[in-house]
Amino acid sequence: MKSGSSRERLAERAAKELRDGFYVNLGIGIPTLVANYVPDGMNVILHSENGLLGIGPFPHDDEVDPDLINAGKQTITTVTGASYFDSAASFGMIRGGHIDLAILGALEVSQSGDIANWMVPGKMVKGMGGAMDLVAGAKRVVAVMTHTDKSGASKLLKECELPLTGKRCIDLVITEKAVFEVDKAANRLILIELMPEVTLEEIAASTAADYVVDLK
Amino acid sequence: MKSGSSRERLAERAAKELRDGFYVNLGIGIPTLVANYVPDGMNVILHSENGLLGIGPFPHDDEVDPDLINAGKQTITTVTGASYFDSAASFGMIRGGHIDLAILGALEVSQSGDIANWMVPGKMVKGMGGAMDLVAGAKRVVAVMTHTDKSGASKLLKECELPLTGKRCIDLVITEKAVFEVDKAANRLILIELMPEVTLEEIAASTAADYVVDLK
Amino acid sequence: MDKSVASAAEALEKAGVKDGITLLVGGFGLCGIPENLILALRETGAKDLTVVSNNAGVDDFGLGLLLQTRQIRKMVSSYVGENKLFEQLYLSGELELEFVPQGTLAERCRAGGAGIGGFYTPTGYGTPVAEGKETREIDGKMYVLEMPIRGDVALVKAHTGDKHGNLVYRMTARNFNQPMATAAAVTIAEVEELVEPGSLDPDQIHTPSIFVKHILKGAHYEKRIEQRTTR
Amino acid sequence: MDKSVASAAEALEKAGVKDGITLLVGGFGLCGIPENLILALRETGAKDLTVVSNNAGVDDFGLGLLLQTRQIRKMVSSYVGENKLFEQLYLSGELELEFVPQGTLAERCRAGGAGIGGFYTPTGYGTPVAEGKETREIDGKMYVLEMPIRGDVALVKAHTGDKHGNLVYRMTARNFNQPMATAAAVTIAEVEELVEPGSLDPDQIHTPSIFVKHILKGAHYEKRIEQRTTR
Repeated sequence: MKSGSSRERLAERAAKELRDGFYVNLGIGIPTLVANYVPDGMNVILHSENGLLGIGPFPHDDEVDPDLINAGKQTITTVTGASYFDSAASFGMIRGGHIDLAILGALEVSQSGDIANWMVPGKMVKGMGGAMDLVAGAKRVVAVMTHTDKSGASKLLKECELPLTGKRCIDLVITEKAVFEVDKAANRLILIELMPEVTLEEIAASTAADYVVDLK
Repeated sequence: MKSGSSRERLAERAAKELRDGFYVNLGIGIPTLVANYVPDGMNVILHSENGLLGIGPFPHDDEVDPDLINAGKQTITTVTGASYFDSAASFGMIRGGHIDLAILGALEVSQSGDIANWMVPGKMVKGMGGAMDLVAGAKRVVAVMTHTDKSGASKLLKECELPLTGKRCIDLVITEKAVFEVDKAANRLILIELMPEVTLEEIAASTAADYVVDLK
Repeated sequence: MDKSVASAAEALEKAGVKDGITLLVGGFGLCGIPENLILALRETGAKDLTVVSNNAGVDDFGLGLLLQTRQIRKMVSSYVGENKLFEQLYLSGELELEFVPQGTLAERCRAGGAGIGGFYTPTGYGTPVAEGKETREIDGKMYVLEMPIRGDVALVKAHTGDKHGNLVYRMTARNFNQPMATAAAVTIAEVEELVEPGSLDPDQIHTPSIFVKHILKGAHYEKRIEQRTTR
Repeated sequence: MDKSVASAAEALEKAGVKDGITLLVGGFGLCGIPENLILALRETGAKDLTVVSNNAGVDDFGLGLLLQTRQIRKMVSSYVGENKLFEQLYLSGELELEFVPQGTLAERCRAGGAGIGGFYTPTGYGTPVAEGKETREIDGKMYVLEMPIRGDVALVKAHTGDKHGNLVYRMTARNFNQPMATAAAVTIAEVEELVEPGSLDPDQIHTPSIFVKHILKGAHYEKRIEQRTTR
């Protein structure tokens, strides 16, 4: 997972959740890379919660503008048809269910779709930023994360142990080993894809959450 | 009161409530006439709840624009420094206490500052429009009305009899006979001015609300 | 991402307009109303409609046209004083009516669009509007709990729009169009000028494209004036 | 109605800035922050301040300058990750901190400006943010009651303003400046360009003059970039 290629593979898989015409919010880190895998000919408009629809590529040196940044505070550009708005309006879009898809990182996801991604144990809490609004508001929320933590413990849990970012809000989890749908009603995950060369046994050994297998 | 001059006198008196730098909302009817009595050199910006700050005079024939109307649906113009906004933003200004002064007509006002001005007995109810928001939200609310109804009954009451537009929200009442402050805490009016040639006896005979006299 | 459609009729069909739906219709009086969409809605014959609109048009223009054809079952408005047919239909029981204070109506639409589950407003406390509603004292002031409004379809009118659905309004024609554009499952915008994406200044877009599903250039605008007042 | 003042210092004095007040400070990261007002605030020496701002600046710029001088007693923010001094002051107990989800922070300011007594948001339900707050099920979904934020003074930054106080922001520098401008007893706006009333298109004003009490042209803008990222 630390290697660039593993991160890229996750981003590439996450990009398959995009649909033509979607308005999408991409979180910081791996989710940001998803923008590089939008299929040719597909129109996807990227939302930045600090007040922009229509994120473009990073600027050339001579295009850098301090008034134009994304939610990760990076300098950016815009695409044709972009619009700016204030933070209250921006989170109105999010909370009101107008964002078709949010993709974000996670520390833990539970089998009922709870997510924890803002308080790291033993570290100073930096704040939740816009994450709580995004998981509560976007029409569909996809978590992208490593399957296990550094000690090898599952990050897919029956119940999250860390303080939550949101309850029952994750629809899909993508890890370097597999892809799971969240069956909120049944309170379990559904294993729908294995990454190349990953076995069902490996998933069983590394997954604490309840899940059923329904490979597609 | 039916005569133009009586209406004008009421408007002229109401205009004395204006202060330099005030943002003001004027209701339909006599309150609209107040705009004609803004003292020279005083800056007052008029708010129209359909989405405008900076109402100007009625247009010349060749200036009429169907996209530019006031809350009474009359064609208008704007003054220098005007701005347009949507209805939610407009009533945010009102509800948020940013309008320094609202002047509006009334059917009844009670001694605790209740006002009734949207349901006329025996008539089809047309709706409250923005009146309930204005009386609840403006920093200071002045009612301008005839002292008595057509049958001679007082419109200044202990308790309103008609359905209310707002509770405890009127600060000052101006009639063709007198001016009253509303002492909400004491639940009574304070008679502060008599109009020319009106006597205290005449007020006593035509006023149902409790009031004390403290002429200024 | 071209959201433009050729006609108001096509937009209404794509939006799935049918009997019994709730429509949010922008405008204040006759200012900023979606004239072409209202005419096309009349042609669809869709009936039993609930229409949320600040006003109800006049007898022979705007929403008054849909009263003539008896397509509206219920109006949610703040003021309906300009419409005589309205009164007849209401008194005969053919038309339901819910009065909502103008600011509460705008805020309920905004709340519907912004995912707010309910809000406390001082407006209407102690009046017939608050009857049956929860009230609450907050910091010594009394408030009424009001709930969001969402529509199946919103019909809004802007002056200029691009094919992505970005909208710019003109003068006081903005009014309810802006909050209503955010508050429906499907929003259709009609504009006087339809331009290519990139033509509008991104800093100056009133309604971002995310809220608009279909956009059309209106075939004809009458822009009738209710109270022509001159000096 | 000329609301312009000659300097940030004059504006702060007229606004009655003093120890213990609550300030709303616009900006996202270092983008769109009122640089000149923050510098002038440092010079006033006002302390025990509660500052509502999405972020806390960096160690040597923006609100970080007021952390250096220990003028801030409490921050209300959604994210403070860019500031090392912040962490020290917090851990030593010199600084209080209230985390508010970014969207809830923006909406609470908007509510403060728009006279909303409280609102129900789905954000934060079931998380530490909801602890001690009223929750409620509305139409099958769970919500948390959040209360409005109002400040004694708001410090905002726009790109252009006129002497009446009308403001136009530029690009993503709009962010919290717009809702915060509405939510204080006194709002001071600093701008890069101060123009005569009538210079701005009335259709394109982001913050109408009614919200702004004092306006000034900033003496100097550094507009520092936190993450200069190029391709």
